[in-house]
Amino acid sequence: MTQINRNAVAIHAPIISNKRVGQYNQLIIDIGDLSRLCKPGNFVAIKLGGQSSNMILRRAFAISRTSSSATFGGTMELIVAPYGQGSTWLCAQSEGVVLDLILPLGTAFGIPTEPVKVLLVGGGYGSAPLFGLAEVLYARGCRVDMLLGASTGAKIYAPMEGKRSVNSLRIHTEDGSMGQMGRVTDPIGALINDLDIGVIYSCGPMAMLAAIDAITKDSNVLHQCAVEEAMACGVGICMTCVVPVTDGTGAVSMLRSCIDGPVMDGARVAWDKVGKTL
Amino acid sequence: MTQINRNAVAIHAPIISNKRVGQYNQLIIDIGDLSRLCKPGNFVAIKLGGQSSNMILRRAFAISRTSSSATFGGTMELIVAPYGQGSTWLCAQSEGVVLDLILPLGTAFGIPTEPVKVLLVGGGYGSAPLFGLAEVLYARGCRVDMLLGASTGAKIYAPMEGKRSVNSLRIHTEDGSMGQMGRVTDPIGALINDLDIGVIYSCGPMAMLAAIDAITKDSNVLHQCAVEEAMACGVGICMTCVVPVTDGTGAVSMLRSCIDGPVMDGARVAWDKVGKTL
Amino acid sequence: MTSVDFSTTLGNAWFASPVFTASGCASSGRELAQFFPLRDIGGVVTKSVMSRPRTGRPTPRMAETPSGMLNSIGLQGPGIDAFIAKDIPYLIEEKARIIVSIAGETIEEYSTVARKLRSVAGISAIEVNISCPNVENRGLVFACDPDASRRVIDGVKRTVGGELPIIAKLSPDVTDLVSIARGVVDAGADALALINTVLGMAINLETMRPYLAGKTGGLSGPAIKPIAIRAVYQVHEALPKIPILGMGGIATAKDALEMIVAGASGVSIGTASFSNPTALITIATELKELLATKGFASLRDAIGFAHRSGQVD
Amino acid sequence: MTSVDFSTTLGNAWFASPVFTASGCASSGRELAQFFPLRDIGGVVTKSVMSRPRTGRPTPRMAETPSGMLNSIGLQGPGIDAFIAKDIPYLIEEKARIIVSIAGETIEEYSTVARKLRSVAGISAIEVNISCPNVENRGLVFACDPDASRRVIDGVKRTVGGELPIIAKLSPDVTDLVSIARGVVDAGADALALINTVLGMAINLETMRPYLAGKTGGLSGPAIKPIAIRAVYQVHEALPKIPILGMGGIATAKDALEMIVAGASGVSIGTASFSNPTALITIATELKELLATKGFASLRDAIGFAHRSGQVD
Ligand SMILES: Cc1cc2nc3c(=O)[nH]c(=O)nc-3n(C[C@H](O)[C@H](O)[C@H](O)COP(=O)(O)OP(=O)(O)OC[C@H]3O[C@@H](n4cnc5c(N)ncnc54)[C@H](O)[C@@H]3O)c2cc1C
Ligand SMILES: Cc1cc2nc3c(=O)[nH]c(=O)nc-3n(C[C@H](O)[C@H](O)[C@H](O)COP(=O)(O)OP(=O)(O)OC[C@H]3O[C@@H](n4cnc5c(N)ncnc54)[C@H](O)[C@@H]3O)c2cc1C
Ligand SMILES: Cc1cc2nc3c(=O)[nH]c(=O)nc-3n(C[C@H](O)[C@H](O)[C@H](O)COP(=O)(O)O)c2cc1C
Ligand SMILES: Cc1cc2nc3c(=O)[nH]c(=O)nc-3n(C[C@H](O)[C@H](O)[C@H](O)COP(=O)(O)O)c2cc1C
Ligand code: FES
Ligand code: FES
Repeated sequence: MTQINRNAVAIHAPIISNKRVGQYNQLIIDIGDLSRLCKPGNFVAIKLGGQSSNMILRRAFAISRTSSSATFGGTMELIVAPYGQGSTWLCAQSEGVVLDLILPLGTAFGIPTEPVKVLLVGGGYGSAPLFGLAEVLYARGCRVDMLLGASTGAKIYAPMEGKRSVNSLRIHTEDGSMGQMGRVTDPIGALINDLDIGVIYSCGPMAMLAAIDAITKDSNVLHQCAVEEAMACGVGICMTCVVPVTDGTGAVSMLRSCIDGPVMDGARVAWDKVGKTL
Repeated sequence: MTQINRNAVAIHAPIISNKRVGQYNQLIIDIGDLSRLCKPGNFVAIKLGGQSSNMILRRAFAISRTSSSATFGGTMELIVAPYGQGSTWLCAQSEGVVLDLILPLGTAFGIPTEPVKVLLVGGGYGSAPLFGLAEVLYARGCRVDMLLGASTGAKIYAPMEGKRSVNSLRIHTEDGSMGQMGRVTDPIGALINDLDIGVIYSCGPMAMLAAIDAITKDSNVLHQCAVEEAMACGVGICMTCVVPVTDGTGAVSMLRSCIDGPVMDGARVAWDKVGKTL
Repeated sequence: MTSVDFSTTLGNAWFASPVFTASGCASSGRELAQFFPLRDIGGVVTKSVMSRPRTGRPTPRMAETPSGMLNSIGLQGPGIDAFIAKDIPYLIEEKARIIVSIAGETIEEYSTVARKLRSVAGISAIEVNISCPNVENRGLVFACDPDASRRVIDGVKRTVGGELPIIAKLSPDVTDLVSIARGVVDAGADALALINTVLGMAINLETMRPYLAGKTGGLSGPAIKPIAIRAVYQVHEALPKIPILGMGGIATAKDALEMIVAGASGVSIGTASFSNPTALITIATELKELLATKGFASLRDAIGFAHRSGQVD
Repeated sequence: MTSVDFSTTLGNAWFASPVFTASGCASSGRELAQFFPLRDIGGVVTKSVMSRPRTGRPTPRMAETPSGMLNSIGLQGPGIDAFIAKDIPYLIEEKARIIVSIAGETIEEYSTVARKLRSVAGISAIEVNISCPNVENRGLVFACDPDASRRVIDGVKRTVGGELPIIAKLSPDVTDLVSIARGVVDAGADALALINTVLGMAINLETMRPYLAGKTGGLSGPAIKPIAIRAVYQVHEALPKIPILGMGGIATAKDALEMIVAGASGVSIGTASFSNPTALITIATELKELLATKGFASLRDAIGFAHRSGQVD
């Protein structure tokens, strides 16, 4: 039986910086030595709204990158879309505000032991964890190609410094305001052949992940995806975040995406049963 | 029929300073020209806990004093006891934080047209509005004596500058840690005679007000008291804040302390019926 | 300015706006009139009035709870005669649309109060608050007793006749809300008001006793919004033709729209006015914009839309 | 360290601490064990287990609401056999005290599950979650039907015999909670668990449909605390000798004390663990101190104290 990430702890940690980047906020948080235990794919659960908050649940955010610096023991970066009550509150917090966090949580992207050619596909803020992942893969000698999509250009998150670890970066927007017009999944089939891709890593809306699976299903390409289901606890005790997953025998069971995920083997997710009665 | 204070408006106003004074916080808020419409006895209703607050009701605070300065158009002072969730939040807010206020609310202390000898009696944070009142009475030529009480010395609010408008100040604490040991109401009977008091102004717990009424009932001394009942709205629409009041004929009705008060004629309050079924 | 048709109907009464006060949360209307003209809202639902003056419950009458509050006012009020003499003329003068809420301790009392209203001009509807203890039946709340609810509404309907729409206001504290709703509709209710407060209690740890002098009280505010939405959804599903005045925790235009797409033809704003006296105006303005943003040409199109909108399955 | 006697009893079962998990809010216990030793709390109330494995409801299964949340898990679980084979031994190894929550779709299923538990060592009590739809009676929730509730408890009692205490867990969504409570006690319940979640709904304005795939869901968290306190107070007043495991929105030691003085012999912490996995430990530690501050020598003295403490009137 899967267990909660064994490094998970609850801490209070200060915001070091909070900058607007396109339609997102980039938050840097001082988490000290914990940064070494955070792997690409892991997430953090944050309490929002302060002491008297009417939001009783934490929100999950992908840990976009970690780094250690001389000034701060270690930091993590989050990319937050100000959307509803919680994320808007978070984006409004300034430097110095101390956040209540539980981290690192969830599974991490599997890193191949040998250099392979990989394609990283991100939708919206889903690109956030891909840059940290790219660094790790690039350091392993993998060729890293990246494909980012969003409804519009302002929702593309692709920081300058992130591109260092990426061999190529392609952008697709539905309104054509940046890069190619169209869906991020449109070019994947061709890219797999052209670039001889061995593994696809993906993060974004469930529909995007399912579309990628449809493409990789009958190929030899592995698909590691970070799923996103509404999570009440993030630590495996509430059963709200489940995703239908097939085992070897074809039986489908509901696994918790907070501890058996968010990173899952795309081929094992029963995409046609997501949001359906089994 | 009584109406809500006709000057009442909803505004956003910044905190100019917030200082700890004994067990209280003294807040100065920039309310501009509205300060001229606030009279001793009036209160302000404040939203607490920020945008995502789980506290859905405002809290009432007596306007302790107002003043106008060159730097700020006009300011008001509040004396807040950090007690529960709301007042603790308020006391933790720093300079620059913008508060959501409705003010001025409620009735004001009646000011005699001719100079009379007055005794001001305050319990706990109830002394707050008495200093502003003292200034007005003193300016009218009244002799102003003041009597403050609390359970312990740290809960006595008696600022230095406030004493300028007061001819004498006596302090009583239940634990004897400041001034005389005992209840603030103990010396009133004697003081009325010794100082030839014409009007008592009081603000504090209901039990204190009732005790003062018991002393003044069969005398010629007028008793203007600021009552304090739990208020849900502060503007007269919820009927939670009622106090039993007798009319000329002896009939008792439940009047709203937020619009028919907080300042009421002590002799008309049916003290024995407070908190009882009529 | 959006061009959304914002009007609604409750029974045969037409209102220019679907945003109303909630009974007991606007006093006589005079106090709110200091913050906005009463004719700018859908209508004023007055506090429940009984046959005689009442002093109500002792204090404390309120306690705040997480995202909610408890109240135990005990229907303090001037009685129907003084109400008709003083409050109605004021509201008419202010050009407010009026829904009079009535209450009683016996089935007879409801009819008595209704009878006095029958001939009063300027009233748009009668809301019958049946969440009152029935003194003739061990204090059992009318709205919790299918038979008693029906009989109250039947009595009022017979008294008032067919002209003034009758809105039956139900309590959520029942096992089977739909069957109570069906009962009062069969007895003649033209519309339903959902929901009254939820029975609750808070303990004061200073005194170690219930906070409220009346011990239990009615829970209102955002805390009960999910209960209210569920109630409106369920009842609209069972009785799609009966207009519902939805309420319970509405504090924003989004809350109001949730209630409307769940099945409400109009909304009442109660507790939200306590912290924001102009809440009705803000909600109405933003609701109109929100309807336009969501592509609704009229409020009517949005009523019960959650029951019709494309199911993904 | 305070010297308050913190122990409590539910039926004939003794527990060193009155702070328990709530069914369905601690999974199998393994996840919380990463944050504190399970033997440090009063006991683990396991998620309701049925006779066969269940995959539960589709997602979304949750929606946050003001100071609360809705859930619709649909009793996902491994079934009683796998539960006995894997979960019980783990909890025993961790030296946790165990209260097994059981559920069923028919009266017979409850007895079947209870029969399998009868001979399992290491269990302190059985909590019977009767807030499930009765497939034999139009899906009407057992806990909303006085007769069905009684029959479930009667069946479980006959199966289990007199040794293991039986705790009947009731739903607040009923007109007359006290009569349901009386019924299950007459049928053999040794204790009561109050309250299960309150039926609610939220609408997603992006999709214009109910947020939850299951449409309605159970409301939990601080929003329902006043409803829970009222339920415990009313039932304790009517049945002062029956121990109550109180729950619903408890997030702090003060909340727990409110529940205890209202009449609870122990408290379950559900939703609060979701945002604070060490909530049980914090609440227990602070509750012990709070009891001492308030002058209670033992938890027992505080149970139902709000019913006894000096009335001012
Ligand atoms: C594993 C995981 C990782 C996540 N990582 C990130 C991250 O890196 N950055 C980030 O911003 N968010 C991330 N989220 C989403 C985040 O947890 C919140 O749901 C989001 O911030 C909205 O919270 P809220 O309180 O503002 O909105 P709420 O009022 O709680 O609304 C939440 C609802 O809005 C939907 N929603 C959330 N965000 C959007 C959006 N941008 N556009 C449209 N619909 C949306 C959700 O599906 C949900 O139904 C992640 C979620 C999970 C489960
Ligand atoms: C007309 C009026 C004027 C007021 N003026 C002031 C003022 O000038 N300064 C001020 O600090 N408060 C004042 N209050 C009280 C204030 O409105 C709040 O009740 C108080 O700040 C506590 O709010 P809370 O959210 O912190 O506590 P909550 O958790 O809401 O607790 C409120 C409860 O605690 C009681 N309580 C409140 N304060 C204390 C205290 N200090 N000691 C013991 N019990 C208490 C109340 O009676 C009530 O039962 C006034 C109230 C009214 C109605
Ligand atoms: C202080 C107060 C007084 C109320 N008085 C009445 C009343 O007299 N008659 C009635 O039908 N409902 C009364 N209600 C219930 C409201 O009309 C409304 O149904 C309930 O509060 C839910 O709406 P809200 O959450 O917007 O307040 C009262 C509610 C409050 C808070
Ligand atoms: C996600 C979730 C799952 C639950 N599952 C169960 C369950 O399986 N059996 C049960 O009896 N109660 C279940 N409950 C109800 C809780 O045990 C508890 O009665 C309720 O949530 C109120 O307590 P709280 O406000 O502390 O959460 C569940 C509650 C939640 C939030
Ligand atoms: S979010 Fe609670 S189990 Fe996954
Ligand atoms: S506080 Fe609402 S009427 Fe006075």
